[in-house]
Amino acid sequence: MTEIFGFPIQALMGQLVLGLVNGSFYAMLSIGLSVIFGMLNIINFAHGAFYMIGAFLAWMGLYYWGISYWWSLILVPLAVALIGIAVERTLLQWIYKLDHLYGLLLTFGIALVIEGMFRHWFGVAGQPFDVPEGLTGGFNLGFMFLPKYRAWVIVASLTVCVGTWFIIEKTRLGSYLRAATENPKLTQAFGINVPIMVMLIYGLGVGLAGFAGVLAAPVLQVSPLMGSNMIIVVFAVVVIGGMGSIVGSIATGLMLGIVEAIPKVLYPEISSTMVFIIMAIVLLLRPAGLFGKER
Amino acid sequence: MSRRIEHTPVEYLRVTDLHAFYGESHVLHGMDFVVNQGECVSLLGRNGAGRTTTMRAILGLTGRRSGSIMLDGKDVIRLPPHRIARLGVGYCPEERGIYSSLSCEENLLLLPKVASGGMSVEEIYAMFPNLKERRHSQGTRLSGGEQQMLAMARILRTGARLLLLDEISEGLAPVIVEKLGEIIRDLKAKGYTILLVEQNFRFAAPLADRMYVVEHGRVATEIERRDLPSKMGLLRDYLGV
Amino acid sequence: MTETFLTINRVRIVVLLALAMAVPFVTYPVLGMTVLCFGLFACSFNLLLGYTGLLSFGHATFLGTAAYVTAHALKAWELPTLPSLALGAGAAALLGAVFGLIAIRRHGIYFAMVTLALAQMMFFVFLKAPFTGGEDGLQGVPRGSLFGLIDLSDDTTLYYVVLAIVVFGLWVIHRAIHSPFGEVLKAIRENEARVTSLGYDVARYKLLAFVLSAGLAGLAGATKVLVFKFATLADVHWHVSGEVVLMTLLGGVGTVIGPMLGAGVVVVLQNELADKVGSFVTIIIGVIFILCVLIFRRGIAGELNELRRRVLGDARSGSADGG
Amino acid sequence: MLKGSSIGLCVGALLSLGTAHAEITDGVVRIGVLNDQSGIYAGLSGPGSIWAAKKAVEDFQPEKHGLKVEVVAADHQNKPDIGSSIARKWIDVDKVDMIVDVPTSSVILAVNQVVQEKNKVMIVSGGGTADLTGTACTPNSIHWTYDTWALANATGKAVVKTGGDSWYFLTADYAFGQALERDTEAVVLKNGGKVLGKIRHPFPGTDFSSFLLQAQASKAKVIGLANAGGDTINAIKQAAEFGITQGGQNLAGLLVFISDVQALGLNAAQGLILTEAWYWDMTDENRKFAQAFTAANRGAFPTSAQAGVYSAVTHYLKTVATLKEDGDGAKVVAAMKATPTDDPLFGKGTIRADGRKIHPLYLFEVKKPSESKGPGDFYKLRATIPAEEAFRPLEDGGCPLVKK
Repeated sequence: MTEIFGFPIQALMGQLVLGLVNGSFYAMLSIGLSVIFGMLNIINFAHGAFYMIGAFLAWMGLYYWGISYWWSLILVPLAVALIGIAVERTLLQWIYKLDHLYGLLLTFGIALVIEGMFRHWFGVAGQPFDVPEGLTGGFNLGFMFLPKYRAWVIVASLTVCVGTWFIIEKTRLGSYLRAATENPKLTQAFGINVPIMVMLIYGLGVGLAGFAGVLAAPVLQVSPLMGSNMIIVVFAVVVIGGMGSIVGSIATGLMLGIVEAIPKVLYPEISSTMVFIIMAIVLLLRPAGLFGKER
Repeated sequence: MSRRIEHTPVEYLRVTDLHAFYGESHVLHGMDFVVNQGECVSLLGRNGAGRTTTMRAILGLTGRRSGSIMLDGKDVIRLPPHRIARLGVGYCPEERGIYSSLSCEENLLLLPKVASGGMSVEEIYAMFPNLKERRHSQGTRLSGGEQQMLAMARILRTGARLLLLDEISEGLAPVIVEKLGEIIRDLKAKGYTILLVEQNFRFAAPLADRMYVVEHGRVATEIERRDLPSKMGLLRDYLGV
Repeated sequence: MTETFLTINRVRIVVLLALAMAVPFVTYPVLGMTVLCFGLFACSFNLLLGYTGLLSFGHATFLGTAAYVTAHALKAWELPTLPSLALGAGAAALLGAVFGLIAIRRHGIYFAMVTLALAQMMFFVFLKAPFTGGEDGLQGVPRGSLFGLIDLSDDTTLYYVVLAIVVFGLWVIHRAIHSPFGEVLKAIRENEARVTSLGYDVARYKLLAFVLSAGLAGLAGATKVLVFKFATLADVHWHVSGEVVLMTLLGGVGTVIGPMLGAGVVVVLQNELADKVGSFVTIIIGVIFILCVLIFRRGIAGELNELRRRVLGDARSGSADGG
Repeated sequence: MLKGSSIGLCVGALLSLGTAHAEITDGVVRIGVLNDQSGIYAGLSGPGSIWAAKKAVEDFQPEKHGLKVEVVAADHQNKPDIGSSIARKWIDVDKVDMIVDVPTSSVILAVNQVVQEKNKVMIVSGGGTADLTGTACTPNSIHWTYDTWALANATGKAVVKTGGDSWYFLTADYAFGQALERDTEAVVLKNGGKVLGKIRHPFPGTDFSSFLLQAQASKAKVIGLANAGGDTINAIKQAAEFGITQGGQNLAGLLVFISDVQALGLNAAQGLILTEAWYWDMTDENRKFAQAFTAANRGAFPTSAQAGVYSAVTHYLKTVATLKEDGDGAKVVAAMKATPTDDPLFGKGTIRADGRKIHPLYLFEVKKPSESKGPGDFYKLRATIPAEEAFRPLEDGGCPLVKK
């Protein structure tokens, strides 16, 4: 009775907890992607690149300027948001009226350029980044050893996710954002400065990616390629959750992390393909994703 | 107050030689008209004549535009829509524009105040008790009439002095249409300047001080209210009613 | 549409063919063959994107599937060259039918995502399948000979064979888009609802277009095996699906010959820059992407069309959105 | 197979007919460094290998031998078709005589065909597929620094002998990962160890925690990482987080380079066991090379693959200078095989008939941060695998060049 498919329940529990950690990353990245899609009508392929920039800035902060991990957690997302805003002002704002395809291609190009520059400057081998003091070691949960840092990732990202949800769903600024997402032209005719909203949303979205990057730095290879490995999966999460749906992104991100954990025990080879299988099935059954409305 | 304005009309909105496009198609071909302060002016015309486009062009919501739009002495044709709105223009669009992702109250509170002198939320709820009852409902769950009231109510809160009302009576029950008429008369009395686009001639005629008949994207003729009885025949020809 | 420049009339065909025939005398034939293969691949992709309005984000699968099948047929079954090519293209078309049946009812970005998902699954299949050689690929595939007469091991000889295959592929595309079938496709791109209301079975037309496109992409992949003598996982990777979008966009979406030009630019850049700028290749390709989207949305062929239209003073329409 | 190689020979003969015998074609010896300059293998080969090749040419002082030598380089982006096209263009148009480095198995095998067909020379340093000296061996290729079989064998044998007799594998689900796993497992079993389990993870992977947890639960003494590059780095980083080493288990990296260790930092990498063919801090010559390398490569320390490029180019130039000929690749390779190698970095060695360069391998353990005396001081030597035991026995590879 303590086995499922021949695997001890305890091992499975451990996997589920770890899945939750991965899910937290998916959720944080997909929220940003999702709000950007909702507001800008752009599928932000450069999202992974901003995530990578976040991790790199954390490393650079520590290595060059002695900025601690904790300060990075605050400063880096702001810096990434500023970079994002600069990109939005100089490049993205010209293509809002065009088909989705162009936004996808433009941000794909931007991602290539950003990644290329980091490859050129820093090489691809990656940079060392240790788990911050105070978060080393771990908890013995009985069924598994949970590193403190992983626990921190869950807490931090859930806080950020819930915070983002709160801002968007429950505040006045959020009502502006929702209105501008639903009908940007009319909202602007009501006196709301939609172009600034758009800029802020892009900043917020990529800032979240930057935050995820800082969170990832101690556990993943800080390398220029880290973003492009991630982006396709996060993409799938957003599509499964329903484009533009915030709650959908959070829920799907977490859920997918957990669902992915199961094949990692049973048939590990397929674990990274799993997300696409789920995506195909979901799109066939619910074309607009689990939480989305077809537009 | 209204009497004083009647004697010395102060120009509030002047549209001169306004051309507007949607993508490749040229919709307005040189609109010319004036709305004076405190006046209620109606744009009449058949479907596709360019009345709604005129409103949207004033707010900068169409594609390319040319000509001039003087608002309270200032040319606004180069301004982005939100700056125009901030000069005191309230817009009630034909499709009502109630947001489904916002609750009734969020819809009401969405629009930023553009000037002092707007109605308070309490006053608005007093005027539209239905809205108060349903303030936590999702915007698009309201009935058609409620949505129309909400669309009206939210621009009254902002302090806008020029109201652009597009087909507000469309598809509503006669009782509600009557109620809307009262509201507009009330607003006029309060000194609001109103530009009204209406299909429903019976609704517009008693409210409007002057009317412009729009055809093929330009003003075909202007009719003062007092000339209305004598020009009904002409109007029928234009409107095809 | 935008086919005034490089419209297929006899004079231009002759000029273009003469240019293509001269390639082996100007540069080394393998580069020319690579351009031709990717060009056909991009043209097949454009049949979907440019003429039917469907963005497939998994087109590499058809290229790669055909490559694997052809390579296997040549190497393991020792089939003659032409049947092997046909087998590869046929397999791609078959897979296209399966993909199409699943994806065709979705629109826009969702269609792209379904094709991406299916392509990723196929990637997994090829990774695990015993006959593909994992990431090492199927190497050392013999080119064989044509009808047992013409030995294809010489690059220049092979170049003309590849040219013939690609011209055949382009001819198929040309016939398709100028047939009543093609007219319906274009109408679907413009306004699907209207085509449905006229009583056409839109899904069937889309499916046919998808199968045709997959088959031609497969033909390109199969031909590529002859050129390089191997088939590897790189051909089924989603990066290739992304590259073909770049080629098509760069060349001109919805133009007959544009994607070929785009493929030429991308392939030549990738090969020629590789030993000149080192790690800058990605940055340069990224910048081209950005410029394409921001400034040259019509692509090379589209911009040339526009230029020609301006020079000839034929300002029928189409200048407004630029100015 | 026979047909293919005879065609290759004919083409080669035709090519060499066109040029005069026993002379340097077009007067210049051209060396092409073909590798990954921006992708996952750029750290272990990349720009550092180009530098090493140029340094080898400089140190060789070609003018003293009456040679003119040029080095060209290209980024194959880990795509076989690009690698193959570049190789063809280099040989046909740019008159390149020898191609060196070439990481990524699929590119190696693709370029291998081209080089054989055109009868030039390929010396692989950055890549590891043992097939190059096995079923895919040609008279035109040499495998210089390491291969998957050698690393697997060295690490597996040495670790089992020092008490690490129960293994759990984390394997990249790719041919090279499977080869590493297969060869290590064979050696572990042969030496009396046992394998408690294995996991094939997708490539590339980012999250290894789940697999590490399973490895941890297996209680195996050694967790063998049969993967490379970013995967290995991520796995090691996360293993440190889960306290795998503190828990008494050892990590053995089956394909780890010093660039990976540098990327990890000693905090995360300490205790890792790995095999390398070369380490900078072993001889004065090595240290001198490393000093110049580090200064020219933004503080990176030379990997064994990069040192191997230096060594390979040196031996190639020596041979060409003696032969006074570079056009006939098979002839050059035959001469290289016939002459013992001797260079400042790899010392004395030989090249076998199957193209395998033979030298000792070293089993290292990554130091604790407290043991490290400065930048780059990463390894302590645990064992030396003598040259004669380091590589797959000649007769086991199945290379057609080797007569049974």
